[in-house]
Amino acid sequence: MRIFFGYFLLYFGAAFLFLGAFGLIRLPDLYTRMQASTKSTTLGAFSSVLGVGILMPHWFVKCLVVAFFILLTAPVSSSALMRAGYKTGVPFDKKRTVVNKGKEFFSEKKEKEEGK
Amino acid sequence: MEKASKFNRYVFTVIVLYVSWILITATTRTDELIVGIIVSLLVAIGTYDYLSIQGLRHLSLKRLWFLVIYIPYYLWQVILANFDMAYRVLAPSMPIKPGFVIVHTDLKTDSGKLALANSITLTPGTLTMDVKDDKLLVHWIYVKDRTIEGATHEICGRFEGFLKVIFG
Amino acid sequence: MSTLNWIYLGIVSAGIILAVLRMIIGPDITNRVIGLDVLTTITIALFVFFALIFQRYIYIDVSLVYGLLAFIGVLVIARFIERGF
Amino acid sequence: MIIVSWILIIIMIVLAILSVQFKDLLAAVVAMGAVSLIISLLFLLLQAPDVAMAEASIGAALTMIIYIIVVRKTERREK
Amino acid sequence: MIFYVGAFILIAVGLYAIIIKKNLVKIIIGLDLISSGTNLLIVSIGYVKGGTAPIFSHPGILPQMMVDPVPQALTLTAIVIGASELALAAAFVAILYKHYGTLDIRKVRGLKW
Amino acid sequence: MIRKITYTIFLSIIVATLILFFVAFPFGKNKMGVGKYYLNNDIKQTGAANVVTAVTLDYRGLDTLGEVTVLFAAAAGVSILFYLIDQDKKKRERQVYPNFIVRVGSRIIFPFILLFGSYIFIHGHLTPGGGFQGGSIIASGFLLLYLAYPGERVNRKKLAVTEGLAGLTFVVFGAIGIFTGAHSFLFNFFPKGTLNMLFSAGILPILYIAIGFKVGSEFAGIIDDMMCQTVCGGEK
Amino acid sequence: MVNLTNPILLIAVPLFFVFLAAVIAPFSKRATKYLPPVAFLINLIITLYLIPQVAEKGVIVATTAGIKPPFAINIAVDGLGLSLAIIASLLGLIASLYNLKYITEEPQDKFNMLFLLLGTGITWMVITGDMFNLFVAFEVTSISAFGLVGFLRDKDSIEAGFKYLVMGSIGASLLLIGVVMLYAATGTLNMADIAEKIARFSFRQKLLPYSFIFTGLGIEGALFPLNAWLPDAHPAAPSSVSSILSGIMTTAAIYAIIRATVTVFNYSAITPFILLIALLTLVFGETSAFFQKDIKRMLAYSTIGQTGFFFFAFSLGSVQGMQGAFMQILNHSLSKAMLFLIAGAMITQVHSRNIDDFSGIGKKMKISSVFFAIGAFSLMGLPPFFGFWSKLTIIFATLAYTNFYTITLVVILLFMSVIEGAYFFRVMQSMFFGKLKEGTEIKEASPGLVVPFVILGIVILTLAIYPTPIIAVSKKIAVQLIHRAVYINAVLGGL
Repeated sequence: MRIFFGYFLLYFGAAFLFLGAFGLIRLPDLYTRMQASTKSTTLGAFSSVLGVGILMPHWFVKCLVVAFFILLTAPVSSSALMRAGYKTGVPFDKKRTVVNKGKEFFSEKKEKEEGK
Repeated sequence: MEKASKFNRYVFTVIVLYVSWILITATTRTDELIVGIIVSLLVAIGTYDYLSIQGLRHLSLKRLWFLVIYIPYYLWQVILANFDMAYRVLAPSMPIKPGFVIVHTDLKTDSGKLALANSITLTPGTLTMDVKDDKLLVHWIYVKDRTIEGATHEICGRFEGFLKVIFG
Repeated sequence: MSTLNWIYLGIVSAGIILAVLRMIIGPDITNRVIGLDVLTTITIALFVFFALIFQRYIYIDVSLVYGLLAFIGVLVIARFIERGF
Repeated sequence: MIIVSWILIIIMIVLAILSVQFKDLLAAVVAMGAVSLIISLLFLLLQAPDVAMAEASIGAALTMIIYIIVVRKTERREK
Repeated sequence: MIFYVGAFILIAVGLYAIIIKKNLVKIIIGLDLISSGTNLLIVSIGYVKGGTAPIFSHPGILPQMMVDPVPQALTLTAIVIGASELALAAAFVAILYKHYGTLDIRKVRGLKW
Repeated sequence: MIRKITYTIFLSIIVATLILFFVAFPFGKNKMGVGKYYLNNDIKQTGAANVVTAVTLDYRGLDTLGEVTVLFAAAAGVSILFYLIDQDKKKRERQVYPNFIVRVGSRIIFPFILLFGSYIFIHGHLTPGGGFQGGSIIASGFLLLYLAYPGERVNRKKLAVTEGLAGLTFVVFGAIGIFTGAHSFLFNFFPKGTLNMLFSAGILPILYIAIGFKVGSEFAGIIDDMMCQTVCGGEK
Repeated sequence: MVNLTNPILLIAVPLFFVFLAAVIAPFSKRATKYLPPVAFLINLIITLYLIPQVAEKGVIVATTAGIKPPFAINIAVDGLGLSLAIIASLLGLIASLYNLKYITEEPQDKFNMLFLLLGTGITWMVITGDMFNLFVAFEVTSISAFGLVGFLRDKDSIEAGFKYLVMGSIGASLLLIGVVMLYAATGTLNMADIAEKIARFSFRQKLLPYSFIFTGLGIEGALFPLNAWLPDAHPAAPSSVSSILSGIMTTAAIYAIIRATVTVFNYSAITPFILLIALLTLVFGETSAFFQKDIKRMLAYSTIGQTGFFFFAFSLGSVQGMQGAFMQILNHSLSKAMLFLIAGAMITQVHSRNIDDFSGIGKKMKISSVFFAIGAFSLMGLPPFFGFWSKLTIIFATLAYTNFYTITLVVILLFMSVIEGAYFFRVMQSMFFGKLKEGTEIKEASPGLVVPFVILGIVILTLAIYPTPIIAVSKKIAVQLIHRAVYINAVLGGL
């Protein structure tokens, strides 16, 4: 039972890791690719690591720490990268995109409150 | 939200670091525990200013309890998000309707907003790009509502209740 | 048991190849960086999986290092692109 | 294991050649980051966790920032 | 076997970058590739088929099952040395650019090799 | 053209070497000489569970001293080269600040990176890792702070003093070996302890902690030298 | 009982001072400049203490980690190594005294640390008994040299530094690969142990690792096809650094080649090849030096020529040849270091490196010019000086090298000596008999610069007056070097 569940999680993770990479190829523009990659690979790595933790019960705590770190760090880099892409004007798929409030958001006021 | 006193934050940092030391070493041998205390005390000297603003207030029972409930809910949302994503990627017609929308949040603390942003990033169809004061710029892969209020309800509604309690 | 491991490795390798493909064809730098991002995440999972295959508990530490540090590399490039530093 | 190392090494070589051939230096740097990542995996396959960890901790962030700073201080395109 | 091939190809690609490419950054990338290839070569020399990492982490791991620890220790040293060389080279390139305003070695007077 | 010929010559040399290499040193075969001695005597002589650590710090400790010295020299060289190059404070205001998520996220992750780095170099004799790895992890932590808060600098005086003191610790602990008993540099004069406990392997953990501090502060110094010049100017 | 004469202190003491400098630099940058002289002085005293021991035992061995040699790194000091260590410490002491006044650019604290590290690395290279440790010491030396070459941060030095760095890094990688091949072949890294185990190898099996090690070290030692960096790098550094680089650093690389060839590989079959390389180096260096206008560049090319000279003598393979090589090393190190120091002192007055601008300064800078002449005469090998004896020994050794081409070799050597004399005489002629340019204010350099090279000059004069003991000692050293069994037994004897 434990082994079954562990392998289930492993394969679940592998499927999503693959899916993230596949979405990376298939989706039309940077932002949607980013959606796919961030979500799917994070969950994929998370559940693979947990699967290993369940297969080897002694390792569970450490695997949990790895998984926690993945959850903690993935959004930080992706948001920074996405904002960078947006600001430098990486084109988005004009046909499909329905609403773009980014200009409004960034031009609201000059960035000066930053710093601390 | 005013800052807690230095000592308060220091103690909080030491506790957090010590717990994570125990998790990282994944053992309860005495020597590890002793060294863990020393290391956490030393590391906390340099970092208590960064980790937290509210200090020990994070550790009230109610908050911890909500955190415990929140984590499974959050994980469930992550899994849902991925099935959603899988559908959008694999479906031949590729049902996406992306857009950048602004949402509004009532959370006041920095860590609260960070948690909200992280949650949004990893949940169905949305990815936070930037946070400014009480507004978040979100990339939404299937825009359902273009107005601020509607989008806020659709995206943040699931988490804000929890996060308000957890991070004040 | 080992067949299962092989299939896992096969799926993940396919993921790696796709990510590298994106790094090759990516029309601009941000797309390539996403490829790197995906590659690091896959690598973290793969490190843990190697620990399972070799049955050595201590190998997990390596993946902990990547788990904590990999995002810094992406962050550096992102900050560079938006003329951050 | 041999097949996995074949795949990884071929990918590594492709990335190394890419990093030399890219006209955009930033892309070359990204490819170098990926090369270091895969070398680290190979070290683990060769049963050298210490070395893998050293490569991971240095290659993940430190060499990347060194390259990026060079590109920052100079120019991004190779003419 | 394939590890040797990989390491040698890395070294060859690095040499290619140093000799043929005319961009200073490409040259330091080549230096880095050479040192990475060397590291890979060293570690693969120490590999023993079916061996495991030389760490007595739990009972049941015997010295006979382990790979050679010496090349790994050497590689640790070599990696850090490579990183420090890289940092120094990067500093040199940045200042060369300050003086000349170009990364093309054909335009730098003393570097036409 | 000459370059291409040169490269072809080099390439043929490399290929020839590769073929000779295969014949001489088959992959995966046991080629151990002194390695076997280390594996068999490590527990008795040093008490470190990680044989690589034992080799790096004990049997070949002088190499490690040299390596740390190389890093020190590189840090000094970088700081010579970047000494006082257009530290123009005005340009700092033009730059884009990092977004909220990066700032707050890195504030929260930074303590964990420091803690994890310390974990790596304290457990250098038990698990993979050690001074270099831990030190570079800590330096990456400082790098993260630089990315999230451009304009802030670490205290260079403190870094330099840490660096020097860590180096002194290494040399002094090594020199104690000369003056006590064995007349031998880096002699492991502490009790060895039991295998796989934290307090074991004699002076090795102390040396690794010193190396960790040293490597961390040196890399942080290199990054500081490079980053600050970039933050303050350098753009054409 | 405190054992003050453990040779490992030669490494530990300077490193202690380097790290001490790092600690005190944030508080007082000026204080760091007094640390290198102290450290080099202590090193010199230690080496002098070691002389009687080496004379008595032949090779002294120091272990690390309390474990017997083949299993831990060991330090093995024999006659050649010790004498090079003495030269390194002496030159380091004198150049760092010279630095006290000479270096005015910031950041001085880093400069002093790197300078001390350079001296340490050279000492380390010549006394280590372990192949990989040799690589590490090589890296310590070359990385501090890269930093020092770029110290002035102007166009020339940055270019030269970068070129040096690229070539030096490739050389280091090649050396590393060679060392690792040795490890793969023999399973050990200790020089003596390798030497013992490699005896059963055939010529062809030795060729692969040897060629890698030779090429790697040859780049640092500026052997013929690989020396494009040297004429740029040595002049670009501050003069005191150039004196160390030219005086002892290339020599240390050559020492490593000698050690590898004679002690480790026992590779006499390769000597015709290295004879050729040495000859080409000699011809290339001396002829290029003849056409230089820049005084430091001329001295740098002359270094290449001298390197070829003593490498040639060494590759003859006979006792007399090695004796000549050792004497030439001694002569070259002292004289060339002094010439660079004097050139630096003159440049501070003339503000130019062009030889034409030096005309007539012999009348104003009397001490400097006279000592320049002494150094040049010694380097050329004019009779009263030590260089005469060394060149004589080399020529006798060449005559003894029974080969069809012997006479050709001798002719080439003599001709190159003549060329060397020609360019030095040209400089001295313009210095003493040229016309002083009008409107230039030239006076003797400050005593802080003069005293160090005067000390060195006195050493050279002493050698000129009493050459016999040194010749005897060098004979002993050469004999010891040839009989490698002594070295091997001394290192592995405790087993």
